[in-house]
Amino acid sequence: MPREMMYAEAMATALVEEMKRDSNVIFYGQNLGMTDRDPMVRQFGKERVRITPISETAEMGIAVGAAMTGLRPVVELWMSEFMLVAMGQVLNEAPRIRYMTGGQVKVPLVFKAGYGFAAGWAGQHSNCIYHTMMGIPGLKVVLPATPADAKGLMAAAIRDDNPVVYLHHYMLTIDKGPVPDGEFVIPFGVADIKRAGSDVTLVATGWMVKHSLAAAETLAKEGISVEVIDPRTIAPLDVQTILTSLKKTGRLVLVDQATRHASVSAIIAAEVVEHGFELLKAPVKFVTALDTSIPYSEPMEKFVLPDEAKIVRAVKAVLGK
Amino acid sequence: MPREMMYAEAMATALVEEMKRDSNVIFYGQNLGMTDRDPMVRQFGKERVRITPISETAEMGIAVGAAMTGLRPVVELWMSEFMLVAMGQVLNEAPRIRYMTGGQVKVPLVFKAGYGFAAGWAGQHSNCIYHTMMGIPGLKVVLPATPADAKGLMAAAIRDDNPVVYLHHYMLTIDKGPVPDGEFVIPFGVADIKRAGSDVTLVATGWMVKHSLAAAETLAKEGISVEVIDPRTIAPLDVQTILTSLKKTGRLVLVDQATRHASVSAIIAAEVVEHGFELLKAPVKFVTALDTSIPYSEPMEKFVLPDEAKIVRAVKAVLGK
Amino acid sequence: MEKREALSKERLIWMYTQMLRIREFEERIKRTFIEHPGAIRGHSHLADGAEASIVGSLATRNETDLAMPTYRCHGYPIVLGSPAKKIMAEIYGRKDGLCQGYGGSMHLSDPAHHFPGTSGIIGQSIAHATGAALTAQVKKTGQVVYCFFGDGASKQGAFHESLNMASVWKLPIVYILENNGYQVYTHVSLEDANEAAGDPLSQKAQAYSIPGVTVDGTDVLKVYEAVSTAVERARAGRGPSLIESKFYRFSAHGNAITVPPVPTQFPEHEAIETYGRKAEYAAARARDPILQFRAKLTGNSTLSDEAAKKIEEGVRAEMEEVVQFALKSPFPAPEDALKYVYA
Amino acid sequence: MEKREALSKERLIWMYTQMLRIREFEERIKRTFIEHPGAIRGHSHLADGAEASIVGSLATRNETDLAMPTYRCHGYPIVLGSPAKKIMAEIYGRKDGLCQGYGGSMHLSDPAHHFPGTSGIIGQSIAHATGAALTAQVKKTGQVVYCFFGDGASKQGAFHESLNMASVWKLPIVYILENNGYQVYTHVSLEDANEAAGDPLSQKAQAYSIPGVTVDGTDVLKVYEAVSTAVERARAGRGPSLIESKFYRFSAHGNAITVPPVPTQFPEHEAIETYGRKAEYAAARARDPILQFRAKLTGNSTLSDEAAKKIEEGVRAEMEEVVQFALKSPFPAPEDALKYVYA
Ligand SMILES: Cc1ncc(C[n+]2csc(CCOP(=O)(O)OP(=O)(O)O)c2C)c(N)n1
Ligand SMILES: Cc1ncc(C[n+]2csc(CCOP(=O)(O)OP(=O)(O)O)c2C)c(N)n1
Ligand SMILES: [Mg+2]
Ligand SMILES: [Mg+2]
Repeated sequence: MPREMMYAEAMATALVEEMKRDSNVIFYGQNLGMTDRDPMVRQFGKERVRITPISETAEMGIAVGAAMTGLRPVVELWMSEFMLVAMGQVLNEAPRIRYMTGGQVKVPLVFKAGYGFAAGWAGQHSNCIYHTMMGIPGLKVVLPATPADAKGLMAAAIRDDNPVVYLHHYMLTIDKGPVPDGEFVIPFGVADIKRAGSDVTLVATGWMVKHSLAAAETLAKEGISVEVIDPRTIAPLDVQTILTSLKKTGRLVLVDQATRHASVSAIIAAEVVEHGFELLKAPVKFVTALDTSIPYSEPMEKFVLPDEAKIVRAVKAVLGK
Repeated sequence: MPREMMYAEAMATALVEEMKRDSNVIFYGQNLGMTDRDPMVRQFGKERVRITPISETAEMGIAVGAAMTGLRPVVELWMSEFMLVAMGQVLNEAPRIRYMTGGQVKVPLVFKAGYGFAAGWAGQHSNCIYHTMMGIPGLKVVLPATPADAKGLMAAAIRDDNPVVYLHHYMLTIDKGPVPDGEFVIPFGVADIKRAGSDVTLVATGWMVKHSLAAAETLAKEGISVEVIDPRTIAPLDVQTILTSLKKTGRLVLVDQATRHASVSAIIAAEVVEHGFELLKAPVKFVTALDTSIPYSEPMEKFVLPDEAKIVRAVKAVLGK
Repeated sequence: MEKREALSKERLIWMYTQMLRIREFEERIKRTFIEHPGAIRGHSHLADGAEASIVGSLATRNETDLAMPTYRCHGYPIVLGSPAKKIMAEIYGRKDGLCQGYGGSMHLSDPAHHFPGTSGIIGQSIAHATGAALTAQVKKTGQVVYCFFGDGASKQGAFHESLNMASVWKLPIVYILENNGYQVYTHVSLEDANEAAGDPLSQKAQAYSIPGVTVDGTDVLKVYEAVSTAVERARAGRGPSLIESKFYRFSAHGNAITVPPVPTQFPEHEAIETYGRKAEYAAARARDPILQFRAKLTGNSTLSDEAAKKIEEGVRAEMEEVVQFALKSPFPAPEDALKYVYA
Repeated sequence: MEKREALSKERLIWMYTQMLRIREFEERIKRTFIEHPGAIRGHSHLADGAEASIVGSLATRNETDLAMPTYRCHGYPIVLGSPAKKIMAEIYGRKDGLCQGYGGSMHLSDPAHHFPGTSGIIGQSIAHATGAALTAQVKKTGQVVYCFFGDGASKQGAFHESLNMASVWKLPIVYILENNGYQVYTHVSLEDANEAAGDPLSQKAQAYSIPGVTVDGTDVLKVYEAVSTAVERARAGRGPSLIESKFYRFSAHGNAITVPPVPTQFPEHEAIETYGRKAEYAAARARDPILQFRAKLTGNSTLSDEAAKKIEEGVRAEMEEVVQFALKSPFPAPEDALKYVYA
């Protein structure tokens, strides 16, 4: 029985359910569980819910060591850029250990962080850094776009025996949607067709799914049918669902909040040009952030980021209109 | 008048010449300039040549602050993975400051590091992490493949008024080649055609250029003419030279030591599928590392990395042979 | 070290005035969230409560010395001489802002007034400030760098690495740890090993074999004394010092974080909202650095009540102008976003 | 705390034997570079000189306590009970290696013998070890974690962040800073603020309000005493300690870094090669921890010369077998590289 829930609430629900289910799951990070009145502390106690200093290297490194020895840590990192001060733990420790030990040691953990906060947070707090985490064997990366995905992917992330980076989008925090009650786990590597269509295949993640669905709605009024695909996890990446859609449409628009050379879109384009080349009837079109840092002032910020209008234009362009 | 020089020597020569030319250039890092007998210390003194602790965040952060206030630091970081423990300085400090200050402050510095040491250094010391530095507006990234490029690109990196990551390939360290004497600066964003050809366009960087040229030589004996293009800088990336070559060949092979989703190759493929789609006569072929961490044992290490034989197979495949 | 000469009456009044200007500027920021919703975007962090620490520190500067604070950076340029109206315009995202609207509240910068810039990422600016001190040493400029950061930041690796290097290299820098009791919602006792053990945070200096002192950051003259000693040491080439300046943050960490178009403004202080510590907060307010200094100056008749009133009225009038200037300043053109990516 | 009971004769001889086994193992590594060029790839780091520090520390363990060292990790599993032949086979990149050839010299791991693994990146394993201590605390296993790292690593941010958190959380861990005088070519005095000021590195403990002691790391019994005290404190739930164990690295940092097929082996020690400090090196060798302990044991007739000789011969014979085993072990199949990427 699904019920309406906010995106943030859906993530939290999955975390609580998984912590109830498995006492090895612990949750910590900065600025959480300050007092005994905190709901998570009340429910799970101060051993399993901990507040940390501003020490990302230790926060994530401790999670790696705890995971190596039998816990399943979920680390709240707040903004994904904060991980950059300790990126070695994300890219060169957590995902390497199982392999380097010849499979003896597993590292089940979740690094949870928000991203893409396009609301005047300026140059250092609004970025999309997921490209840094792609092509890192051993690491999985999740980008939920709806409350239901937020819950189902969080449950899957916590149950996964590998290090998982769970990146939720700040602009979606209070968006509401139907979320299945109780046990609900979304397998990784399975793209979701957020809207079926026949003229153009459009692939987007996170907040860009919302913009793309709005654009698809607008275009539908003009008789253009867009299929909107959300990979949901970018590592592993479900290329097959995109290729299947291209068999129908032959036209591809890739939407990404990141700059072009830091985008998932570029990776998807690369897969398509090798494995779906014959399916393409036209050049692939990209709608990405412009090549600047994110400016503070609103008119400039809006100018550099993808939006519904830019997506509509790209879809028409790929149709030669 | 060019003279034969090792790759490592060529880099060092450029550094020395630039330090002679501009007293604002300083050079520091771990395990260099230990004593007064050190040649760099003898030549430039202990103020401008400094040894540091194992403190990458401070090493790179100090460079940012020094660059903001009038110096032009060159930081020796040894292996590029060591930058990961302080990646925020590379991706979210150095390249953002000029923009965030509205152009008031510039950050001229060079982060120098080696990479790709495929010689039994195992999971944490043999990687290619350049994908993390692409699509970061404000940052430039250099990957020299020959002694001449090593010199000319180092000179350009030091003279550039922006943060530059200079990534030299460990496997090329003692390779020799002709290097122009004296003032020699290679502009960024200009790809180099390392070998002209007419049947297939092949793009590679760093050590892969060497393997690709060997493959091209072998293929030439079979009457297959391969054009080998080395972008030399991946930010900025010279797409035009690749497109021009594709006008001739219509076939593209992309060779990269990184895993597929962490490769420059994927970015190039994305550019081509948008801007060179009509030029392609066949699907693009990739030769990249397999999706594993780098194993220690030699037979496994060789298995996962690109080599001449794999490149030869890919070129034939793209020709339908 | 020989006793430094006493501060002149003019200087004392200047210091008091700067403290008032900071306070009034920040009050106008808070009012802006109510009077002009949406005028300020993102996240703003205020300096109310820090006035004595900021002014007492910067009053020791030589003309060319540099200040390198964090994202909580409104107070410093006000004292350094940046036009307050350009600071406000920046926070409003306008073309006349210090950074033409590219940076906003967290990323003020005014090199012309010896303020190179900030970082919004904890601890990173400590390394940048240390680098500025390296420039001063290499170029022998005689400058000292004032590096300001919070209690929370002292737990970031960048703090540790930077102070060790500054000590080994004897760099001309003073590290001013602004212990305002909290990092966002977290009381320092929950995250700092020294505090948890009842030791001062200045004890961290032992790890770098440099002087470490704790000073009452609500007493502008005590701050002035402690920082002067550290600055003299730095300028003499004897290396860095760590000063823990203890005061209290009067406003919440920053404006509430909301997703547009949900409006935002400053919530209650975390001491009350999160911990219910009304008494702690009241006690801190009772030790308001501005009231303390005003009492001292009027008490020893450096300042008459009328003179004080005049100053206060002058500051209020200035900041009213500042707000009006910022409100009238135009926004940057959208396509200006393409500028300044590369030098 | 009540005096702990004296070590039994058997235990003392066991300790001496383990020290010899480490030394002989590392000697065989060095010989391998000469006798079997190419058999060992990449970078190997030896423990000769560290024997007293390693054995004195690990001799204090309870059965299930964990050891978390760095890339310089051959010595610990030898003492923990991992089959030496599997360690050697791993370093030779063979299928019978501890990690089936995936890890090599820098990445040994043997969870069955209480050695979860290492990191080759400086400082990172300090955080991992702290996480292992968190597991012990949360799961109430009663384990203590032994975290070993170098003098150089103590300047990495991970050290600072980890020790602060371990202190605040009172984690059951002992931080053993192996001060062997150098980090690669760099003498401690060139990079450490405490050393540069003539202070002990154990002073860094002040920053975390935990006990910090410096011990003679060439005296196995002194190390045993100091570590025992720290372990008791950790096990009692009173939190971490920092122990600076001072000894000397007898071999160069690692084998020379070369590009294949250029052969590599161990160069001269940096003290001589880089600094020309022949006397420093000779003095350190004169304080060889093994010779010291042998003299003590034979001196107080815990060990007769014949018994000592027997042990030495036994160890030599063992390590000869170890090398032969490793040389005969097959290489992994190339396609095995595709295994163990994901759990
Ligand atoms: C690396 C990093 N982690 C987390 C944050 C989020 N954050 C912003 S301000 C802040 C609190 C800093 O507290 P403190 O250092 O005491 O300075 P104060 O705000 O109290 O002046 C935090 C955790 C950040 N900006 N950077
Ligand atoms: C972050 C990082 N920076 C640099 C290196 C290169 N490196 C490997 S070992 C080493 C020296 C470490 O010295 P120390 O901590 O004293 O340990 P020791 O080798 O003396 O046992 C360095 C700098 C690294 N592995 N990781
Ligand atoms: Mg604070
Ligand atoms: Mg050492």
